[in-house]
Amino acid sequence: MQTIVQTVARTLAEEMQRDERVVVMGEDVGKRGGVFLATEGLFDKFGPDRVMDTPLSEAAIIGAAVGMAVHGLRPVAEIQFADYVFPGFDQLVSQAAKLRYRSGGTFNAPMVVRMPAGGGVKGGHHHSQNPETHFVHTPGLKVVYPSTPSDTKGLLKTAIRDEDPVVFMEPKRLYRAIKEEVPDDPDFTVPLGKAKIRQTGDDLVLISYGGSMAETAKAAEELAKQQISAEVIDLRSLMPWDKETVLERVARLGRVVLVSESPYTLNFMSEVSACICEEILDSLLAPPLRVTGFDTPYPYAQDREYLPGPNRILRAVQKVLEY
Amino acid sequence: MQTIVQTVARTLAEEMQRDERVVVMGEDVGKRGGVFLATEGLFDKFGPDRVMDTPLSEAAIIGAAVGMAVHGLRPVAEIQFADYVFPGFDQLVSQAAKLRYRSGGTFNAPMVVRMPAGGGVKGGHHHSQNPETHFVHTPGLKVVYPSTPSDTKGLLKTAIRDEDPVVFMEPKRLYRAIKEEVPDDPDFTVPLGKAKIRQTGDDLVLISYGGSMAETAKAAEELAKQQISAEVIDLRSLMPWDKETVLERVARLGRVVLVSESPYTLNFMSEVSACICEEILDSLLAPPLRVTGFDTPYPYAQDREYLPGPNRILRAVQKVLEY
Amino acid sequence: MIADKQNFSPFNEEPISLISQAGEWTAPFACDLKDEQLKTMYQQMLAARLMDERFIKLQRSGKMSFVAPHSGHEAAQIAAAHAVRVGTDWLFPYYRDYGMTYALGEPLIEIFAQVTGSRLDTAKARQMPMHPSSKELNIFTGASAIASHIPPAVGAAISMKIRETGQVVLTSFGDGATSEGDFHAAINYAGAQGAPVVFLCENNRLAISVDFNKQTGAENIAIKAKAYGMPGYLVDGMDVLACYYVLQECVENARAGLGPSLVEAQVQRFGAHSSADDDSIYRSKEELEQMRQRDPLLRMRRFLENQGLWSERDENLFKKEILGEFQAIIDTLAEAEKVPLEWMFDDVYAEMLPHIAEQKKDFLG
Amino acid sequence: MIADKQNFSPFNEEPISLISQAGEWTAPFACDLKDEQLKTMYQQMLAARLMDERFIKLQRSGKMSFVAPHSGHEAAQIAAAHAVRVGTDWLFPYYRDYGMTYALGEPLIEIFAQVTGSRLDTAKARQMPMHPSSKELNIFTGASAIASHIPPAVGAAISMKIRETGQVVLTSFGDGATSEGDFHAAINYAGAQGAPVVFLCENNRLAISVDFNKQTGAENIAIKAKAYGMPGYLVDGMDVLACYYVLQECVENARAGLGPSLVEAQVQRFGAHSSADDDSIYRSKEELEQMRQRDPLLRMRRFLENQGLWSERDENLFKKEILGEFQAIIDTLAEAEKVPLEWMFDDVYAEMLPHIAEQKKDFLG
Ligand SMILES: Cc1ncc(C[n+]2csc(CCOP(=O)(O)OP(=O)(O)O)c2C)c(N)n1
Ligand SMILES: Cc1ncc(C[n+]2csc(CCOP(=O)(O)OP(=O)(O)O)c2C)c(N)n1
Ligand SMILES: [Mg+2]
Ligand SMILES: [Mg+2]
Repeated sequence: MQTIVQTVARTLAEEMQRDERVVVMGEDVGKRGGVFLATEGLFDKFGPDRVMDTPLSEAAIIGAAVGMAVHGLRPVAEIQFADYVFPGFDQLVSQAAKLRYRSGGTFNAPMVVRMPAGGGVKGGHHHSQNPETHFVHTPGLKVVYPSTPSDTKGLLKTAIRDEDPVVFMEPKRLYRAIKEEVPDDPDFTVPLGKAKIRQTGDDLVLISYGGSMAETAKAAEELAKQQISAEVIDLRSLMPWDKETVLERVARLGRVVLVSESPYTLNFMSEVSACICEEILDSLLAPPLRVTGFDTPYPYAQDREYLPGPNRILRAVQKVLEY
Repeated sequence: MQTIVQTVARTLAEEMQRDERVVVMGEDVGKRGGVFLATEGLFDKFGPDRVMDTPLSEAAIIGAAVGMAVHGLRPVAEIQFADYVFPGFDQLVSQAAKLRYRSGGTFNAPMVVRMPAGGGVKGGHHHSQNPETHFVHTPGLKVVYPSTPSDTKGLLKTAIRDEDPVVFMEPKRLYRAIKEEVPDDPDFTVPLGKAKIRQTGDDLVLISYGGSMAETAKAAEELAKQQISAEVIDLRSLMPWDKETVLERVARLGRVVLVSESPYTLNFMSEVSACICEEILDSLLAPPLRVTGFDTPYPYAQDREYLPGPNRILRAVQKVLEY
Repeated sequence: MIADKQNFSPFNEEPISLISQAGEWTAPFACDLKDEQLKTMYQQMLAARLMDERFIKLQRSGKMSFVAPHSGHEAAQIAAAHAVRVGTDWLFPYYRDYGMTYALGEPLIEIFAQVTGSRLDTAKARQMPMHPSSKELNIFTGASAIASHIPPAVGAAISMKIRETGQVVLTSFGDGATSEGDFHAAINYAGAQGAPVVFLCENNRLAISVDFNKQTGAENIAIKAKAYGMPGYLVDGMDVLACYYVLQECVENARAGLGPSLVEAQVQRFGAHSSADDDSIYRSKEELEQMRQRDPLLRMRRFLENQGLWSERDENLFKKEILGEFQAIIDTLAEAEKVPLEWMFDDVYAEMLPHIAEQKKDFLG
Repeated sequence: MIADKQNFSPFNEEPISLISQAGEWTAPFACDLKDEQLKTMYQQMLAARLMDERFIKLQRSGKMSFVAPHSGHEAAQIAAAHAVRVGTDWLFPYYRDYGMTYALGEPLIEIFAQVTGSRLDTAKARQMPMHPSSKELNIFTGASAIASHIPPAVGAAISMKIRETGQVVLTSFGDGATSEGDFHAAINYAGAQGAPVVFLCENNRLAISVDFNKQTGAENIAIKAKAYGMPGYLVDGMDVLACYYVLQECVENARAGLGPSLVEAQVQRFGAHSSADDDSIYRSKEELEQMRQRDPLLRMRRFLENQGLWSERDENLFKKEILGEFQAIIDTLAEAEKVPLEWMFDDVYAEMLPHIAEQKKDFLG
């Protein structure tokens, strides 16, 4: 039984064991083991050359990771909070994402940028954001956002072994909230771009990913009590995302609620919603509804209320069912 | 008769004349008059204290603009190409956008960040991008993207007079492509958040903004030749955007094609499409179709082909009409 | 090294220090501060220390979600507040600077309201604890993103310069902050423009757990001023008077049109990085004990005692008074109403945009 | 100032120069380069100059969309190529560096294919002109965003260090680039890590139209090395041998584990910033004429002539030969097929993702 954050540390250790090109870098990832302990134990095991504390600069972290990757390492860089990716955003967008393309495929950067994301931890607007829209809209990046320990293991391994830059978002409010058995197999991987059907159902589809899976699951439980059977899909991977599964499952039931906690406008679910309407309009029995964060900066005092919680999800479900 | 780029320079001059708090800053905006001449003549007229060449740092430009605005100036900062906003992106997202909110309304930053955007000028991936998604998804920013000289005047004035940070995108491939009479009135303004119906029609609605308005207009002409009557809407303003007009017009005709040249996934039109489906599903006679750039970095050799040109628009129209 | 208090020499190799550990005045010029101001400085240092301790208690009892203690930084912070003109000059502080803003005059009720996320917070409880701010006192509301307040600080200074307002900006940050691109972009711009701004680095040689020598290859922070064409001063950050005299000279130089300066105050972080940190993982008890020998409060207290300006009795009286003030404030805050839910939707823009109004309505019913 | 060619002193106030305008060797040590290498250096400078002129013609005739001429930068660029070990060390150049990559061995056909956006471009015509690149020669493919290649350069150097490969990185950039946060973040990281990297600033004192004194308050670029704990050298960038000896020493120091260095080559930009620029708006003809007196080609040619290594005849023969080569290449390129439309969709990822495949299919029918 292990938590998500423990799984991150153990998976990193396994991958560093397997492949000596894998190195870990970031602010406080060394002796400190990361401010969330996501790199705990690695410094002692692998030493300062493979577990590198960096200066306080996200541009240096992401940019240097690009150079390391190009030179043959497989860096896994930590951004301490997803909110702090922005000082290094140009390195992600202009360097990492476009390197393979602009070099005609002669150079590439196999690297992972890990970052804890999401609200509900009383962190205010710089320890709560979910910037996945910015990554997903940047061709050349892959984007992953698991919600369980097992998926964390499988997807992190896949990300590290991938030949392209992968942004690996971690649901920080679930870091220690869930424990589960995680497969032992050191080669247990989960493919990018495959959603997971967490629960099958007959009345409507609930789709979410990352931290919001917790609230979505709670809503589904609540619905079960009301004899409403929801199918629950965890996207897990946002670029590529599993359009095929989504379209197939939504077409079957005709009703869908989309849950994701970043601001509403151009939330990742805007894309999912648009695709559903464009591709399977005639199967829809009700408009897809998005339940998301608000179009405000992330507040402090209303830390929980900002999140699309079970109540808001249930209201959307009701609307969709009564349409 | 004047072009868009001339209008920018003249509007800036008028506003600087009107309000001595308005200052212009950026790379090469001084003696050089800007690499596109969008600040031509200002240095001679207003001197180095109000038309400031900055060091080569977008973080310095945007960040200093925030401080100037807080201290009482009304800075209009130029980012030489929209593609170069990313080194200064954190200043926009963490400082400018969230200042009013995080200070409980005690501080605010009335500032404009101008930037030429868009492809079709043989600029490769760093002189062609359309990063509006990144801005629109950031609560606290307003985002404007005109396509004509008159709208440029009216919207730029409104932006400068606004109490909040406004990202002002300029369609660089149209800078000199269109000439028109522009109202003389020094107080001619265009409100943010109001779309313009460029052409009314009966068969379907075409919606676009910025540089892509040119291709959209061409497509509409072509359709007219085929006796297909398209209504053409120019959004002009993306945050806030004119949902009301869009929903009303689309509901009336039931068919819509959305044109915008940034990459497909989480293109601004994803939001428009999602909103249309959620709000007026039952009025739709066909799924809304998006015609956009591809999910690749902006190419060089295929500079024109990347753009959603008239042919691609017409194919989408055909699909929508035949649905 | 120090010719004249009006003229410290930049790029000094030994940190400027004016009082000895034993509290003796060692400078080649006379201390011209009034007794009252000297006492006030010490009282503010003491109040700041007690505030820190109170914050930690509040955090442990669940009344604050987070604290980043400033113990060990008091000398630099209180000196900074005395070096500027209150109400005229502008501060752009960082999260560890409640000592500074308190000494500048930020009311305790406002401070405690902010750190407890109260309805009485002037910033509407929009940020996590440790974000000082005051419109009246020209204290800019920072963001948590390290170094991101420095470009705005420089922009404000440029505005002061081109409009000849006679104001000065003082902005502070840690050693870790100097690695960020924003620090560089901003200080470089200030240097090129000769903007009236003083950059104060509170160098505790740690960024959370990361040691100074992993942060930069430079021998110290002050020398970085060379990269920007401005003077850089190395100051003993445990000596409130050294910090004061150097900062005050830099502030007045800036006001006089002589441009920006960089001051490195060598301080110590007595506590963990924050309530979310466990510093025993990366530093030893012995290290910490050694640091505490150099406590800035001890030194200033000895100085005052040597002059007959302070006694055990004064110490106890002042402590009692300030702790009483804290308690009264905490009681007041306990009675404040909850932060209204609807505040979540305000202040995104000057006027609420329609889509936010819709979201608000939809949420609140 | 110069004790020994093995040991230049950093933070020199006058730029290091080894040959006089008249082409005399003025250094206190002997020039130990072989005649052949000296001649090669000059030939490469000349070829680079002619290439520049050819580019401008190609641009004017519509065969190139853009050019950023390097005339005036040849000495620094060619010296850099000679200072590193070809095929071992890595270059992270910037857009104005075709002189450097040519001298390193980038085949002319590849260069011309890149700048004309030809099907024969090894980077598949994905970028606008002025983006040198070669996987074989370890020349990193830069992006147009100024200074954004410097953090990757440092990352590669750290990789070299921790894996003890004995390689060195040389990265170059303009004076404007030093204002970007990325420059700072990267060079600071390199300093803290002692990474084997040489930072070469080709300082032409202009960033498009912006003058050096608006760019920074620092007296020069070399001194910025102090901020990062590494040596900084000021070099006469019109003197190819001065550039060579200093860079070579820095490269070998890096290889020997002595860490990074910053070299400022004071060059001149003879042309406009680019074909999109009109420099008559911001500088005078006289300024330009004065600059051209210090042409780096003239100086090196005189040096060679003084040694009897070069003549008018050699000059003419070489020019003819190289221009012939250019023409042959241009003819070859004229016959190349168009860049395939479908290339637009490749290389976004190692394997094409389904949604891109769909977009491709939809577009190509
Ligand atoms: C851009 C950014 N990156 C990372 C962090 C997380 N973080 C908060 S404080 C801190 C260390 C700051 O160290 P320093 O600047 O030396 O200040 P000190 O805390 O020592 O006073 C870090 C890494 C942040 N707040 N912002
Ligand atoms: C991040 C970024 N901002 C702006 C530009 C536009 N730009 C291209 S070259 C240039 C000037 C560069 O000057 P410098 O670094 O001195 O190099 P030089 O051209 O003088 O060799 C500018 C501003 C850019 N390419 N990237
Ligand atoms: Mg510190
Ligand atoms: Mg230059």
